[in-house]
Amino acid sequence: MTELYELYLQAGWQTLQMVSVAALVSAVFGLGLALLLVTTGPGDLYASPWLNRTLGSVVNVFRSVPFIILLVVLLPFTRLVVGTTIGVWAAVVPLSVAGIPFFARIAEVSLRQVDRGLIEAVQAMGGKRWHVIHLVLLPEALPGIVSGLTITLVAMIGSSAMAGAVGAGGLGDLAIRYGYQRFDTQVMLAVLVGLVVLVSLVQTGGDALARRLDYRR
Amino acid sequence: MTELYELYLQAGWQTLQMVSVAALVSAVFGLGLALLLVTTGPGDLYASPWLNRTLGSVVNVFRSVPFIILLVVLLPFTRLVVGTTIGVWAAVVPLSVAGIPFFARIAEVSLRQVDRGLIEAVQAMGGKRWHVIHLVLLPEALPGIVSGLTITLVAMIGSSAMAGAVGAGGLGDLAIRYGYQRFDTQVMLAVLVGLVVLVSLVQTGGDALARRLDYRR
Amino acid sequence: MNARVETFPLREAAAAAAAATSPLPADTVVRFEAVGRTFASGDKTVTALDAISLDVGRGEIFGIIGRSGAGKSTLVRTINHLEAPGSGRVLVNGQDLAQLDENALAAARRRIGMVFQHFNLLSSKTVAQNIGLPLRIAGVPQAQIDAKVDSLLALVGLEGKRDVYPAKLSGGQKQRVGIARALVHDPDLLLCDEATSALDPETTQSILALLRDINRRLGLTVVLITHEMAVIREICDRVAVLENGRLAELGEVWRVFGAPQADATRALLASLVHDLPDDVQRRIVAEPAGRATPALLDIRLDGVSGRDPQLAQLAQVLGPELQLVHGGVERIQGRAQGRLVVAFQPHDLVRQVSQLAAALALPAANIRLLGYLQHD
Amino acid sequence: MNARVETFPLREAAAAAAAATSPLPADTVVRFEAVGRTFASGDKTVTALDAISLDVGRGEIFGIIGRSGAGKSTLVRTINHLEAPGSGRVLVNGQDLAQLDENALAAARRRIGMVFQHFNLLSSKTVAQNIGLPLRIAGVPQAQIDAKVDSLLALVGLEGKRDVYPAKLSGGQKQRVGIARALVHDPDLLLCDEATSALDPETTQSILALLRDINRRLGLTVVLITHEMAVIREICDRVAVLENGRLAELGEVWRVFGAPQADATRALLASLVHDLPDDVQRRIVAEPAGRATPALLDIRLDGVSGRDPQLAQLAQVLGPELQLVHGGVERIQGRAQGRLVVAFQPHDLVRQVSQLAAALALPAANIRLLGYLQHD
Amino acid sequence: ASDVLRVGVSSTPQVESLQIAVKEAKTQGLNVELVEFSDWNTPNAALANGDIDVNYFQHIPFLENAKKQGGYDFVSVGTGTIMKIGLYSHKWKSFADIPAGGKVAIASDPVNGGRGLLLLERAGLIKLKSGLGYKATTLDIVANPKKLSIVALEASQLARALDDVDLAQGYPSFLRLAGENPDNALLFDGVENKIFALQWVVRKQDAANPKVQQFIRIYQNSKQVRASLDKVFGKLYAPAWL
Ligand SMILES: Nc1ncnc2c1ncn2[C@@H]1O[C@H](COP(=O)(O)OP(=O)(O)OP(=O)(O)O)[C@@H](O)[C@H]1O
Ligand SMILES: Nc1ncnc2c1ncn2[C@@H]1O[C@H](COP(=O)(O)OP(=O)(O)OP(=O)(O)O)[C@@H](O)[C@H]1O
Ligand SMILES: [Mg+2]
Ligand SMILES: [Mg+2]
Repeated sequence: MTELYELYLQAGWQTLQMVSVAALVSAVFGLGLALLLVTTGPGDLYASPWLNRTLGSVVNVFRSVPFIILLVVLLPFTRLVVGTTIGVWAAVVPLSVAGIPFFARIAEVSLRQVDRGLIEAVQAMGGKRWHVIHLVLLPEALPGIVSGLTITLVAMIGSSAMAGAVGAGGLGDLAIRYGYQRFDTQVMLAVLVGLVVLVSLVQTGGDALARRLDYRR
Repeated sequence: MTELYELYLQAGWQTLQMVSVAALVSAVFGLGLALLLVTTGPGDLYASPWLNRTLGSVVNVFRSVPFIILLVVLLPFTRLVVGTTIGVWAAVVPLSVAGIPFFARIAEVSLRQVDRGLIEAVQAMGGKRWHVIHLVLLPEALPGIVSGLTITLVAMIGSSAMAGAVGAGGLGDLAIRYGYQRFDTQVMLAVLVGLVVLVSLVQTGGDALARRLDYRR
Repeated sequence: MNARVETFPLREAAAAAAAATSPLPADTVVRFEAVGRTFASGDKTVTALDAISLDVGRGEIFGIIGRSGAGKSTLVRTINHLEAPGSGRVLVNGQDLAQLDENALAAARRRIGMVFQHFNLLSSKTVAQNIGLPLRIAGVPQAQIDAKVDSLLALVGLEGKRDVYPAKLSGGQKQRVGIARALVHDPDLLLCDEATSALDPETTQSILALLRDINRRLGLTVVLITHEMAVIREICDRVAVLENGRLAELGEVWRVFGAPQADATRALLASLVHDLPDDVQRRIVAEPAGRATPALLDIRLDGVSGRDPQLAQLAQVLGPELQLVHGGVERIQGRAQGRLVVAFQPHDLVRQVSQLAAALALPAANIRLLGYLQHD
Repeated sequence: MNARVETFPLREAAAAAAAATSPLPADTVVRFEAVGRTFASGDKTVTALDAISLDVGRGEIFGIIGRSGAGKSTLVRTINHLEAPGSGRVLVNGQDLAQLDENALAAARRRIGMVFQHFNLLSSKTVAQNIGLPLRIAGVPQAQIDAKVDSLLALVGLEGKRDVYPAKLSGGQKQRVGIARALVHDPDLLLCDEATSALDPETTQSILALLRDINRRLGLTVVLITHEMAVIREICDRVAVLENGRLAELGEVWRVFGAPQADATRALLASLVHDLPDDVQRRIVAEPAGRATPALLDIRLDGVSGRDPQLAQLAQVLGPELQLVHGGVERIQGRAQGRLVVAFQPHDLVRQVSQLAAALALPAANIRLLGYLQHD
Repeated sequence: ASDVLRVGVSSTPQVESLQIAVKEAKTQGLNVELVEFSDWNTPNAALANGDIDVNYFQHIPFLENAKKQGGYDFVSVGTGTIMKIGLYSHKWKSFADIPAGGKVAIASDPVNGGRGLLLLERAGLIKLKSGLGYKATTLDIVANPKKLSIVALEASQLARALDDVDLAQGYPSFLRLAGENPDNALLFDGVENKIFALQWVVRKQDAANPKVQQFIRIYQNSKQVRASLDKVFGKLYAPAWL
């Protein structure tokens, strides 16, 4: 039992590692990608139909590939980036690569909802496009972006279960291996409880942060 | 080759079936759930902290369980609903059960961004809560909801790859079987192209619809 | 013109005089009973309303004025319970909306129209759909809605914008949609929060004419916030002045405007029209610069006498060089009120002023010597 | 008061007279050259601007009026290129902003302040952050920003709201934040789209005083849209009247207001203040009802003579029963203008009127017999 | 639907041979439908629910475990193939070369993982608690002198991870497909241990179903099936029914 307990703790730690690093990477690059998608559209700040279409297609391609296949297809890239194809760090790469376009699409929705009048206001005072982005688009969409990141994090905790395929472990993998494949309902339930607690923490924290950042109400 | 081609067509059809039905179910129930989440919060239309917390927890639980485990845990329920545990229809149930809370969280973000002033306007003219929902919340959040549904659809196409676990087939499963397990890169690529086309169609269509429904610009 | 209504006892000394002269209670539509409301704002609290008590009578057009941030919008929003009063209560037709369940509250609100300060038009509905919304909510058949909407579109001059979405409207056009929407279901009570602020004078006039017409024909009660004193003068029966969340003054418009008691009122009424223009102000000196320097008198007509100012007597008393430098007369509720700044060659100033007061039936305090008028 | 500027050749016949009298070209800040703009609206197209040509001179306060939907906002938005003209071009300090790259455009815009009709405050920034935004964009150090913001907060009376978010402000408070934000970087050119529409008269006055002060001290050029004719009268040098996207009239304020040529102008100026009130209107009859029925004269003072109206002569000509029923005199750019409605006992009406015209140095057309005044 | 025999299989390289058997059955008037599962729990659940008539993907240890945990009333009515598994390395020529702290990959599913652990014990790298057999997990390692770290990977992933580990349990079929030479194992678990042969499993009441029997016979006796198996698995499998 204590050994299982250790396994449990270890799995929890692995999940935290994988998901937090991948989430950070996805947040940064996904947001950047979302900004590019939003600002390169026709009539937008950096209007560039060519770039817009290319980025859109790239995002679509990465979102089309089932995660387990992405994991395999990315192996050479993973080795290039983190030097190995197994373990937690090997899982971070595909999780991030899947997370970036996912979060980009979610953040895109919130960014598109920013009032045009506010963009005009900053342009009228001599703001360049960069100002529009960091003074208007990002702060005004922030509550939505935080909620979107919450959704991404939770989805990523789910995907990380598949990271077992590259031996990264984690709670989800533990649930599958011990609980699911060995029919050990008790272990599975224990692990699921851990996952539920983790997801609830993320969701509650994300909700609270989004509410705090919403100055409109 | 022609056999493979038939397999391909069949898989495409299976994916379409699974995803379209599951998406429809998720759209309807997920939107309902999102409305409940948004309107039962403290100080909201149907303020009910108890219901709000319960719903939030249920959503968190369903979002915590890795899809493959959900699929198996749901088998008795699946059987109850569609009468079988194998095939496309058996996949629709877990896809929907996973899709509902996912879409609910996404739709929630857009619904929360609706201007309070508009809700007040409809309340001031004697609108009941139902009016607020179908005259303000839904139509004003519609562009965001449509974009959210697009994200859900694409994610669902991804999850449907795991529907192979219940023998439902589909493009994603085909890619996994041939590409991942049989190391047949050519078939995998062919299937991935199909997935990319499908995802791009969904994304382009969703984007266009969302833009059409956005009367603010 | 319409039934006047008892003024609820006021705590403000400044308003006591006006209150005392108010007629007896009639049919009260809105009654504020010691209504208070505070907002948390960061670590401070803002007192938006502080024990406001007053009544609005049926068929009355009731104006609310006050400095920016005085609490006007908050007060009006408590009427249809968009804002719950923190203390005290608001009765509409004797009902406390805070006590009602959803159905009863909705039913009560359907008798109240509201024009919002920020329009609050639904961006996903066309102009016609926005205007028709109150009827749609009330379950009126579409054909009837269309007819009613078309007639209102014509009234507010937006026939050409029927199927346009609000994002494509100019500011004034949006405001007119808001006005049409508030009137479409023939409410008994209309709340206007700066309903004409984005409108040009001509359109403002036509909207005011429309309101007055409905008021006269159907007995519509109107509570309106405005910053345009002319609007108050034009159509209001009574006016309340808010200052820092308190009721500073309340009374019939001609009284309040003719003899404002509270500082806040005076500050608001020292408005553009009656202010001494720069070019005159520059030329005023305290002592006559020479023999021929004209004196400058400021004559405040309060309308109490009920008579129009006698120019002939003015000329007779002040002599043949009498010039009207600035100011004029307006009629509020049939009484001539205003301010005249006149220049003349004084000979016996004190006697002239007292003669003038007698001739115009004005208290001596209403006539003030501003100084002497230098040449430029 | 400030340099006057050549009026660009006008196509509108109505404006020809005014244009002809405009002084010679001086330093032009904004030049519109046949600017046109149409919007697609559903299946129709709306012509918001139609070949507008005019110049705004340096240091000028330039007013724009017109009915709701006339194209005022669209015109002003072409100045800082928020709206690209569909045809023609707009030059600001000789530059066509449409030709500039991002850096040059941003640099040009940093010399222009703008108050938006709908405020456009960033909801995620506090009042102080909103006001300081133009400085932050210009890369001014934070300490300097804070000092400047605090001084502007004091000027617009919002010291207490420094760290509050816009959602917690009243309408007028939001507007004042917008005004402060437009002024914070000491622009050369200020564009105001109904910048005082949500403000009470007192606050409006203080804002106008502030604008005039900056205008005088620093030579700020102001282009302002307003529906308050009093604001135009109070601070504008010239005024343009738009009608259906066209320039209906243009000229110095006292000329346009004193003798409006275009129908649109007349309609706008037939504003609240000068309209004959209902109670008088009801009593007017075409024929004298008996011996003692007073006649009602409408005297329009156009300011052309440059003299203040001689009340004494008025009284002398019109006799001892002369009463001022309505109207008054306002000074626009130092000239007394306005309308007086007087009642008197006529004896030889035609001769009296022509004597009056001579005495007041007015064209006979400016004096109109409204009818006779019955008793109620 | 009752005239169709539904056979649940897992999607492995075995499927090709089964498809050939299905074709052959058709010529004999037996309608068979293959249902491919990409998971190892659902075929049993589907069998218990009656959605399939027979499944063919599990060996006896797996079946026993499933019966116990899932409460299934299943019996095996026939034996299929048995696979060799081996221990492979890209880096080392013998077990002795493997350095202390080296990485060893085994299958992540419990039964095959257990089989891998047994093989590691046979190679002398670790020592397991006695008497557990294939049920051993990494928790049951009692001695690990080289302090090897043992990673569990998905079956097909084992073939892809060879470059990143010092030693990996390997399925010859996957290795062949991945372009490796499956004969290069340092050590094989032979085909003699017949409990690891795949079983044809039915619900107990269907034990005598003639259609099932007929299909098993076709599979076991078909030359084309054998040819296909030979092609995919070479010498690394054995038909355990012989
Ligand atoms: N984005 C747009 N799409 C379509 N039509 C528009 C758009 N913006 C303005 N218009 C139309 O152009 C005309 C001029 O609008 P503009 O906002 O310039 O009017 P305005 O003179 O500022 O009116 P107001 O005094 O009401 O603010 C109006 O008829 C308006 O409906
Ligand atoms: N939601 C809120 N949170 C905090 N403070 C508020 C809120 N709403 C209003 N206030 C404050 O309450 C006071 C009264 O606001 P209110 O909107 O009633 O003013 P108002 O008289 O309508 O002003 P205006 O003429 O500028 O519209 C203001 O000081 C305002 O800042
Ligand atoms: Mg207000
Ligand atoms: Mg405008």
